[in-house]
Amino acid sequence: MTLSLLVNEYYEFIKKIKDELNQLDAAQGDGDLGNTMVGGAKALKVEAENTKNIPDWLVEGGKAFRKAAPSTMGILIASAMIKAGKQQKENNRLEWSDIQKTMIEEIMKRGKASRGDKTLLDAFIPAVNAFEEASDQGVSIALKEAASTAKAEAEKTKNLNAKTGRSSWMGDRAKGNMDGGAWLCYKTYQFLADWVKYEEKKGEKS
Amino acid sequence: MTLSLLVNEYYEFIKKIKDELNQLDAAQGDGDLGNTMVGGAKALKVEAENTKNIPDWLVEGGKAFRKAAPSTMGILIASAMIKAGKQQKENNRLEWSDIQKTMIEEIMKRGKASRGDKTLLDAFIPAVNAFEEASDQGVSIALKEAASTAKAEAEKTKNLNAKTGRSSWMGDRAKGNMDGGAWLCYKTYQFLADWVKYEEKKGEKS
Amino acid sequence: MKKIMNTADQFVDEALEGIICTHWDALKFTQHDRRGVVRRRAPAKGKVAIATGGGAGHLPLFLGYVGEGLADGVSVGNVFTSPSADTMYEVAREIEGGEGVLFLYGNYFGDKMNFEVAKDMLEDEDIKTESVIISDDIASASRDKWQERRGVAGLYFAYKIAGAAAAKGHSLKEIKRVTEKAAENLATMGVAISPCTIPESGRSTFEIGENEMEIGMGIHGEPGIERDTLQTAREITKQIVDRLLSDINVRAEEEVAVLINGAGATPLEELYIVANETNKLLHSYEISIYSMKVGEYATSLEMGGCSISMCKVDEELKELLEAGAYSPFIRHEEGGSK
Amino acid sequence: MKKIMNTADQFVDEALEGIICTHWDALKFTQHDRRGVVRRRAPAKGKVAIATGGGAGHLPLFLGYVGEGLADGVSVGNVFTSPSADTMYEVAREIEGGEGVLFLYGNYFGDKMNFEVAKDMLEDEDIKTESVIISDDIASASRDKWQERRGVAGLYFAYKIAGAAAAKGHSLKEIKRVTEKAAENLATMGVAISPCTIPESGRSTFEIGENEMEIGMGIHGEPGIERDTLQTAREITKQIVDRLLSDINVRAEEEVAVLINGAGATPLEELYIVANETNKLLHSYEISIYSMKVGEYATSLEMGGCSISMCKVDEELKELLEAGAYSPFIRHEEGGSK
Ligand SMILES: Nc1ncnc2c1ncn2[C@@H]1O[C@H](COP(=O)(O)OP(=O)(O)O)[C@@H](O)[C@H]1O
Ligand SMILES: Nc1ncnc2c1ncn2[C@@H]1O[C@H](COP(=O)(O)OP(=O)(O)O)[C@@H](O)[C@H]1O
Ligand SMILES: [Mg+2]
Ligand SMILES: [Mg+2]
Ligand SMILES: [Mg+2]
Ligand SMILES: [Mg+2]
Repeated sequence: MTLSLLVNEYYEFIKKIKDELNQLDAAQGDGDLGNTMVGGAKALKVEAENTKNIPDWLVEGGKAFRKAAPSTMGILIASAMIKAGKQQKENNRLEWSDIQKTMIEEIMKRGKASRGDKTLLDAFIPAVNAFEEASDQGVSIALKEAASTAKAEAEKTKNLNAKTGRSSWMGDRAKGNMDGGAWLCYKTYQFLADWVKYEEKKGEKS
Repeated sequence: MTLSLLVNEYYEFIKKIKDELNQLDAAQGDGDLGNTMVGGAKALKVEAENTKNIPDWLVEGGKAFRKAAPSTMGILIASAMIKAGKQQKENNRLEWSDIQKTMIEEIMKRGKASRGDKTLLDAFIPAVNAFEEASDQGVSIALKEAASTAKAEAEKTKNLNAKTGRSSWMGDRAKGNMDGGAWLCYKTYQFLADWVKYEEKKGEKS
Repeated sequence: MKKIMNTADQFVDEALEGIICTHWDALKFTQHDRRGVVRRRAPAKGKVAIATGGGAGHLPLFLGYVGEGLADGVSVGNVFTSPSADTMYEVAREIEGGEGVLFLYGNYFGDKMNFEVAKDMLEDEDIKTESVIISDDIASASRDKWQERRGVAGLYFAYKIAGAAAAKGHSLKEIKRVTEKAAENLATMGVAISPCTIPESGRSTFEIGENEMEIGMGIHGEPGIERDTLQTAREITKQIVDRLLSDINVRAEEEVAVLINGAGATPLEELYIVANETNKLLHSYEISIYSMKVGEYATSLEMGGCSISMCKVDEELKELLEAGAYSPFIRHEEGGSK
Repeated sequence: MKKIMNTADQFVDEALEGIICTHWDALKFTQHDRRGVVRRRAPAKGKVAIATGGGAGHLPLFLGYVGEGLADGVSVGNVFTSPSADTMYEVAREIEGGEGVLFLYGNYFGDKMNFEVAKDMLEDEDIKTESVIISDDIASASRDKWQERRGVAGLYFAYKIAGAAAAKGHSLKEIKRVTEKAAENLATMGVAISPCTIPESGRSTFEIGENEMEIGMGIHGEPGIERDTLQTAREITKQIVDRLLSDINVRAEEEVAVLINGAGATPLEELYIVANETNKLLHSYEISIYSMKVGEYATSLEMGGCSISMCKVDEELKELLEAGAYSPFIRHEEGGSK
């Protein structure tokens, strides 16, 4: 099943960027963001093998992520996935744009942060906007746009003071460091864009 | 007073060999023999200023040594001094040969060690014998003989296994190291020999 | 990394197993989750249940505070990482005895969000919950933003007070009120001289020079307020105590409960040297010492350093601090202030 | 050398001052000597008085064992150095209550000779004394020469047993007999992974490679029996436990009291991992665990490592181990084996 393949690829991808994420987190947090994501992605992979559709996977995967890697990022991603999955189940349809927007809402509700606080939201919010704007050009282009926006915005977090999370205790000293969560957001969009492009190519060939 | 001058000199002398003693003790014990002797010699110096004769100084100095530096060497020297001092007071005469022999007896009684166990006794016992044998040639020569005997015997402790004290726990590994207490014994006789020689010279000159 | 352990993966699970096999008469795992530990006699019938939790590596925090006159259950995360909301939910379910659950923990984002998710899960089942979050590390934010501070060794006082109030049969609302009063009058600051290594990652929490110390460093190596050459116990104590007193606004004739906490590697001898300096300094300020605790209350594995905590006390807090408290790790005799 | 202290010279005196100002309700200095500490309610009227002593740097050893159901007084030396015979004499004089004094301490030459001199001084005043010297470190001599061994963490059991026997009003002779029985059935072995530094000299007790451990090392850095690459907690535990069991000759169905002791810097988490392995191993041998204590009982400042002690127990020893014991550092509830 495609979901299972995709999530498996994502797990492999996360393992490759684990050290990079740990290092970004170490500069202003506790250096475990990569570990969190490896643990979480592994749980997501297992759940993808056990669930039949995306909404179910969002809910069950979220729960599994939460158990496997309950750090700040872990509980935020998990809560966001569960919320988005439940909503999709209720609505009985799969809407990528809604999923992303619900995730952002839930992350903001749980984490009480907003754009500019030096979190993954600084990349996620503009990325979703870019995705929306480009979505009439197809999911491949939309993801590409989201990724390049997320990248640019993640890099801009270097200039910010953290207002939440561990790094907020660093005060001015967090300045100059890029937020690991924002970078993870870029990396994830990039991964998805590459995957879709690759799938499309495979489709053209066959 | 001569005693006070002598003990003051001894204190200065001990400070100079402190590190050497610590190092010898460190190789097979706990490396504090030099500290013990500095603390003890300082106490002896203070008591020498406060007491009027050698037997009193032996008793009061021993007690002060015991309080100031109560390690193995400290309590042995202190007990030996107190015993010798009390005996001299009872006998009402000052007999260097007796003092040394009484000290050896008391050390053996307290420490339950004998010659060959790799302790200061390995230098002290033969040194006192040498002192005795040469004593008819005058105290200067007798001390010189004692010192050279103590030196040779201290060096021989390298070949011994320790049977008592901290170093006994080292088993075979103590072999090759010279016993610090035995070396201290040589150094002390050497110091006394030098002092007497210097005093004699002063005497000749004046 | 030098640790007496089997594998880093099993570090926390095996330590917990060791705790339960040693203290089986006082503690047990929750039924479905071996990261949850509750009092042997759970649920807490006829009284409010107190649940705590946090990352491993801080013993006796958090698990050591499960006992009579203290907390009823604890969720244990990986080293320096929040436990999961699911474990928190399990623990609360098992200790809850009809009077509601107080979540009492230190202010870290991961823990807070997980406890909030657990709260939502319990509310879905009509279990009443409240939270009190301890934020006593004055190095991490200024007094006007005290609720953003990190939670550190001052947690001791919060457990003691909430636990005593619960044991006396007070209501959830009342326990929350009095514990929050203590929380607001609580201040801690630490000094670190050597880091610890996290077993899972092999990473040192910080780097520090052979002759340096960092004042205000947190219990996971969070940056402090000043790095300096190592000072004397007297100077360190003065620096910390003066800041604590001004933070919680203690004046001559007022009364404080004091806690001198070792970070892990620091010998008790050194903690008592700090206790001695603290005692002399407070006397010189004519501030009364209601009680003085010295020992390891919130550690960071083998980190070197210590912290001083102070809680400004009134009659109400003193009455609760005097109550008996008994866990396999923490003991306070009924009636004693010591 | 990184220490939280004022001057090395004052290290011990200030630590003692801190202990007395913190625990003034339980402990006091002897009248003439601030290296002697006795129970507040000394002399020990109507019972045998127990005096102990040794070098500083091992807290809770030795001072921490002064309390109810434990020792009555202690003499404190410089770090890792014997106290003086004079202090021992002062302490004994102040605690002695007509039934004689038991000197109970660990087997080190300096301490032994000083205690013997103190004994002579007391006998001159017709105060009855006896000595029991604990020598439990099986790495330091073979079983046939067990009385030549060093005294280490097994002292815990000796204090507990002698203290309980004294509290029950037993005679000096009887206390000596039962404590010696425990001493003979006692075995300890440790492992060290990092040294400590002696404040007075700035000297490290030993050197050890980044990936090495030494099995059998003493609490002053005395050489052990084997230097090896760091092994797992399971392997270390098996090595130590097997040697202990054969040393005190414990077989299936027999019963032991166990103590897992931290050397100073080793986190409680790691001690409980060792406790877990010990528990599993003894179960696999079908040896009963009468009691299991885990924590710091005899440290070496900030040394890294731990030791395991075992005491083979019979009904008589168990009854004494079950008695209550209460000091500011050590607590054992009446009736409990834990
Ligand atoms: N309140 C918040 N809202 C949204 N994201 C946050 C918040 N706090 C932190 N983050 C994100 O979480 C990342 C750190 O995640 P993680 O390493 O799991 O946290 P921790 O180890 O502190 O629990 C940060 O880089 C940031 O992007
Ligand atoms: N039983 C003994 N009898 C005589 N001398 C001894 C005995 N044990 C040790 N010594 C001497 O004491 C010296 C060590 O003294 P010191 O450093 O004060 O001991 P420690 O530090 O072990 O208490 C040894 O080098 C040895 O010469
Ligand atoms: Mg992190
Ligand atoms: Mg020595
Ligand atoms: Mg974390
Ligand atoms: Mg010594």
